[in-house]
Amino acid sequence: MTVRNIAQAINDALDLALGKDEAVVVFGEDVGRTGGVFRVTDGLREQYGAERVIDSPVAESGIVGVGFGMAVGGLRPVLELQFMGFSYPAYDQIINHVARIRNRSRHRFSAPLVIRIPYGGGIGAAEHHSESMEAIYTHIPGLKVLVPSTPYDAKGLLLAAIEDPDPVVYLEPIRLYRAVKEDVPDEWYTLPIGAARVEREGDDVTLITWGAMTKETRQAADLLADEDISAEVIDLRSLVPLDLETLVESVGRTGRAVVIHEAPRTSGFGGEVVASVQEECLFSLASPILRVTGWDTVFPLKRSEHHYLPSASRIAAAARRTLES
Amino acid sequence: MTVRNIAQAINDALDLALGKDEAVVVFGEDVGRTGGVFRVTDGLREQYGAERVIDSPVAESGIVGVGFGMAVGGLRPVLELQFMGFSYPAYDQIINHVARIRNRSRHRFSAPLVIRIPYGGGIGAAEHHSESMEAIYTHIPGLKVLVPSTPYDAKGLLLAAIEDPDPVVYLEPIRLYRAVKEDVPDEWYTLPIGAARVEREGDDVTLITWGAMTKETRQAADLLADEDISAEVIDLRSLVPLDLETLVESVGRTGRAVVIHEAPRTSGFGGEVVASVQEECLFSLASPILRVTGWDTVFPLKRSEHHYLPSASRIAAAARRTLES
Amino acid sequence: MLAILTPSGNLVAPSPLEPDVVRRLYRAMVFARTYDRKGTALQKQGRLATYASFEGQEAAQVGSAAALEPEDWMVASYRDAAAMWMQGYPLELLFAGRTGDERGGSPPAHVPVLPPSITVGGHMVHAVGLAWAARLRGERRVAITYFGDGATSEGDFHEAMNFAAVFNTPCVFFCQNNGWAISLPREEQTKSETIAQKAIAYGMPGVQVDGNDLLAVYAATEEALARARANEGPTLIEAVTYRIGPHTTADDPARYRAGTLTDEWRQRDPLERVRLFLSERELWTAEWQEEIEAAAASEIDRAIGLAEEMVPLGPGDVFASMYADLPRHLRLQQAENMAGWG
Amino acid sequence: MLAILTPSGNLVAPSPLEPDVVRRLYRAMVFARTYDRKGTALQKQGRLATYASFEGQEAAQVGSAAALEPEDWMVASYRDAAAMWMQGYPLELLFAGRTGDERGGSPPAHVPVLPPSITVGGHMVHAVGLAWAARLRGERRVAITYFGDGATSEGDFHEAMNFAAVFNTPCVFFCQNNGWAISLPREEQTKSETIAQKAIAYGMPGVQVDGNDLLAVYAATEEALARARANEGPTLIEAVTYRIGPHTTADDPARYRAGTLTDEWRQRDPLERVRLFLSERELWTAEWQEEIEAAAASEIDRAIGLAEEMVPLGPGDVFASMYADLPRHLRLQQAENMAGWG
Ligand SMILES: Cc1ncc(C[n+]2csc(CCOP(=O)(O)OP(=O)(O)O)c2C)c(N)n1
Ligand SMILES: Cc1ncc(C[n+]2csc(CCOP(=O)(O)OP(=O)(O)O)c2C)c(N)n1
Ligand SMILES: [Mg+2]
Ligand SMILES: [Mg+2]
Repeated sequence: MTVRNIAQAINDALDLALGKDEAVVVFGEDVGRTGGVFRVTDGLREQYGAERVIDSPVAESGIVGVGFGMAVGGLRPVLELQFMGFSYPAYDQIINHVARIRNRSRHRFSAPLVIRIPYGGGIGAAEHHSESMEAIYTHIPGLKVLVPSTPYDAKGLLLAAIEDPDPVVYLEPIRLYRAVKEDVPDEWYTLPIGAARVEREGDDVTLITWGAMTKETRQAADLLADEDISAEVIDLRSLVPLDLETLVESVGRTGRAVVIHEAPRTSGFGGEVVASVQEECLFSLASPILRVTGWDTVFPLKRSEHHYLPSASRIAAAARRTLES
Repeated sequence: MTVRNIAQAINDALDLALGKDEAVVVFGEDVGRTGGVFRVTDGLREQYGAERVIDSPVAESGIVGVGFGMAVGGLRPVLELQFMGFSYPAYDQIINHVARIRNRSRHRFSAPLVIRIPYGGGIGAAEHHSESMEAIYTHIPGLKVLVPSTPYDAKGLLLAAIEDPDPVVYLEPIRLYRAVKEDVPDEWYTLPIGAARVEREGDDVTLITWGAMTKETRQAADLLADEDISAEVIDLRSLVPLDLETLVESVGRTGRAVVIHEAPRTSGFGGEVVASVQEECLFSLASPILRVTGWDTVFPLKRSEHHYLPSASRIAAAARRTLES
Repeated sequence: MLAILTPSGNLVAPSPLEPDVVRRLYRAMVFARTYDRKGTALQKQGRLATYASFEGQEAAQVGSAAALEPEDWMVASYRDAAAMWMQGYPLELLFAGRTGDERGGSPPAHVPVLPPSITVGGHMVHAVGLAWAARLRGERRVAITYFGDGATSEGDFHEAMNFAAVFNTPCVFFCQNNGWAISLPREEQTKSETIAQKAIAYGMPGVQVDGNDLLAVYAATEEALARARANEGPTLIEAVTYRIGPHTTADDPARYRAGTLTDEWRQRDPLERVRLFLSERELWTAEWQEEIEAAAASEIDRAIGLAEEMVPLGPGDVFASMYADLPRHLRLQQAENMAGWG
Repeated sequence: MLAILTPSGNLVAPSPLEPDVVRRLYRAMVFARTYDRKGTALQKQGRLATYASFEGQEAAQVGSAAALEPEDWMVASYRDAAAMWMQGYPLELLFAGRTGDERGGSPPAHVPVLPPSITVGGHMVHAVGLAWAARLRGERRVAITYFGDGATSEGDFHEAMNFAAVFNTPCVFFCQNNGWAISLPREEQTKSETIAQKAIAYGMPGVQVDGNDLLAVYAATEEALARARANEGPTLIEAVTYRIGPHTTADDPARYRAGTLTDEWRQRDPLERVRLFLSERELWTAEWQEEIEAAAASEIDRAIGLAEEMVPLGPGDVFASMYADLPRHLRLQQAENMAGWG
């Protein structure tokens, strides 16, 4: 056990994977010499060499497309796209090739690779550095989409993703990289893909979220607790596949739910969660399922971030609203 | 008035727009000499010249990025991406530039352009030629997303899109191009953006759809009518902005709804519709809102298309299910 | 432009191949043409979905593929059936794909050929990754990728070329410049005088070759492969050829090009010059021609038969290859699809 | 490599500019450097968000922008504040953008400069479209786009270059090859010996110029602009320069490059050689230097003041520029945001 933050837990997972399996390579812009813009890959090039921890030219489609070829050819690439706002040039490769080769070839070929993408706002970064566009990845059949929010989950899910025979998009909440620390086992362990985590139990309302918004959601649960409202907090961890059973069990019990995400509301993943949950639990619902999300706007620059990011009080207000009916 | 199919109605709209406004240019792969792979731009190059109806090299990101520059520079480009499956290389330009320049520059610059994208399956085409990925465009703040399903709407919405001061993604249902004919006025007219059309009134259940699936949905309504079930059919026409009032009015009345789309289910636009409608109408709902959608799979090739595309009987079955509770 | 065999069948440089090998490759080209014409015919009968003819490009595909080792990776496009077949892709699977059956994309385990790319431009980077993986894994094999003149305009072409050169991956970029990208002529696709010179942008050698000259294509490819195998880096080859037929069976070339141009190119037919070469050496007779055409036709019929007799995929098969293990939501959807709707 | 003014201040070719103009541009470079150092300092004080220094690149930006007409379009990146300022972008808006205020992206109506591009590679195509629009609308203006060596690896660079050449759009591609893309050295960005030679792939002229040589940069840009204006097509200019500072204030160059390299480049400082040139001609004195530095500092302070005094945007402003007319759902969201939460 070592106390690690999320960045360190991911670094540790990559270190173990590179050490264990010669097929693993780490490939992306600035991942080598400088250890990544968030230092997540720090020290790996020194340890495993420039042949396996590879600094790429600035070309995201190329990173994913070449990584795809590597994976089909027998490697296990862990690719990094520097920010979600720069992942879009690779969208074509991801949807048209990475996610399809198994089906296109009826299992003859596959692309077991991981695409790591830092995402989310709240650090006062420049334009395009604060996006939360997970929904566009969850809509691609053939992918799995993971979003850890704790160091323990980050390591266990990344190792599971690397072991997984299919491509995984692995989203890293930027503003949590160094915000949470906890004891993380030093050895190899994996967490099941597709299992949500009940982060806090409660009876009155279910708060459903993932990634960076777990923090504000927990804070909202605290605010509610002060008013004797008992909120259950669920961290999805895996968006695809979605652990619908855990959600249905919880909402079936509480009869009230709020889904929280940082992405714009329209066609965000929250819509999927609401639609799936109401299908199973409609008659247990005492109130509409509400969404607290980013606005349908561009993520603002530093000075207006607080006007955009869902806050604990906004989440708590929505939870209270579900309790009004 | 002239009887036109959808392809002809679009051609007519482009013809009028090119004729009326010198700033309008049509730009895309094969739109000129050969009139587009669906012949939608047939004859326009002959009439307006190669300077305004422009055959592009094979480069989708370039088409949209250059089109963006044209629009900022004072033109009104109508861009064509040949199939939705080939629109992804342009996703970065669309989300990071087209949809953002107005906000980035606080109204100083804008990109009034239209991106036409044929979409949807059912014509036995090759891989990537049958996609319905409207959801990934509806999730981009700053865009409008339209999907006509009739010749009249196709013309009126396209002209509205060309007049619109903001960028519009205009999706053309491939298998309806020549499947529907109707009288279409010869003169310039526009339809409001953001208004759904109640295609058929009914009391028992609301069927909500758009684009190509309007056909199967109508057929389902016929099947239901045979069983004395009165289905209201709503064609959204505009996904963003969404005409929530019309939906809420209808579902509030029928208490039952099915959302139908061809795209994969997970994070499809259906989730958005369900989430928004239940928020407004929960207490009027007599049954969960169901979704009949494409599967969370790759759209299959010709011989298996019928195993994928939502059929009238599948839609009708879902509608019946909503009536069971 | 590298040329060895003139349209009249004369050598302007020594042949890189023994006459009997040329004879074997001629047979392969005849096979390819027979297959191609059959493809168009079958589509007209409604037995295939859209078909993309490669008539006129047989030397480019057969000559280049002939230079490969059996374990070399091939990443090609919708118009490259002859090259894929040369590298071991079963004919019946090529047909199956064209009928609209996913199993057409599943070659046997020993065939190192990816299913054909339908997107233009996106597949070249894959060859870079495959070549790279081979080198890292200590395999001797290299990768070749086939693409058209139109594909060179896509950003992914650029990224593929750049990555290949920067990382010195053992691969060969084989461009069939067939004059057209659907309706866009090569001259409007790019203003560079040749496609080959695009290699200069990446510090990579580029070579332009008469793509209708079997021997020149073979020689250029073989040299590029040798460089790749010796870890001397990638090469871009531009094979100048012509698409005699329509873009696909859904296309009408009369809308955008003069028939006279096509007629001119027919004079530079890739098969005829080899026939003259063989004939000169008494390695060709009309009887033999009939014989190989008949053999091709019957082998092709056999393959069509196999493709058409495949038991149709069922409603569950849409899901069957989406993941190694189907997640729960897909298992539920699969069950729902298999149950059907009254 | 085109060079006119050597590091020791000597002309190796005739100056394209009169000495008094050189003096004016020297003053602009001093201004730019003062601005740049202030930017870094302000960021360290927490008054700016991440700042991207362009120290060492002043000649490239000032020399090229000096060749523009006031109505020419400019499409530049996060590191091109000096060029943008030269073309009329108000200093206080450059600062405002850096504080994290959207209004920094909104230049006055007569300033034909787009807000800086933060994505690498995506903006060059915009210049192609702007140039094209200008031509179609019968305007005389042309477009210039600024980008780095790293940006040339993106697919969009390729598509921009290709479209520009094919459609002969009146624009200039101005690459500041500053040796690095964050931590990746130019040699690993691409294997082409020069960036300039990439133009060959598009049938476009490409010229390499000493990017620290104000006069050479001016001459090369002016010639390219003249070609564009005469409808003779686009040009690629590679200005060879060096990023003296870190990539941004968030970067630590010690992790990936030797300080000695940076020291070497300091010897080729773009300002010093012009100072020597002017001094030789008695157009420079230490007092004047002090005077222009002081004037720069006070103008820069004024601009910072303006930027920092801007009334902060409110909760409704997040929505205010999303569309020309806010659709209903955004009006509702805006109202909700303005109402706040207890
Ligand atoms: C990304 C993408 N854009 C557009 C298309 C539509 N399309 C199919 S083939 C083709 C032309 C390709 O030309 P070229 O690369 O020269 O190959 P050829 O067909 O001549 O063999 C186009 C534009 C596509 N398949 N993929
Ligand atoms: C599409 C995209 N990918 C990655 C990044 C992250 N990034 C910012 S600057 C940079 C390096 C760019 O290098 P270069 O083009 O040489 O410009 P310079 O910073 O040296 O001026 C990278 C990779 C980005 N901004 N956009
Ligand atoms: Mg071609
Ligand atoms: Mg640089």
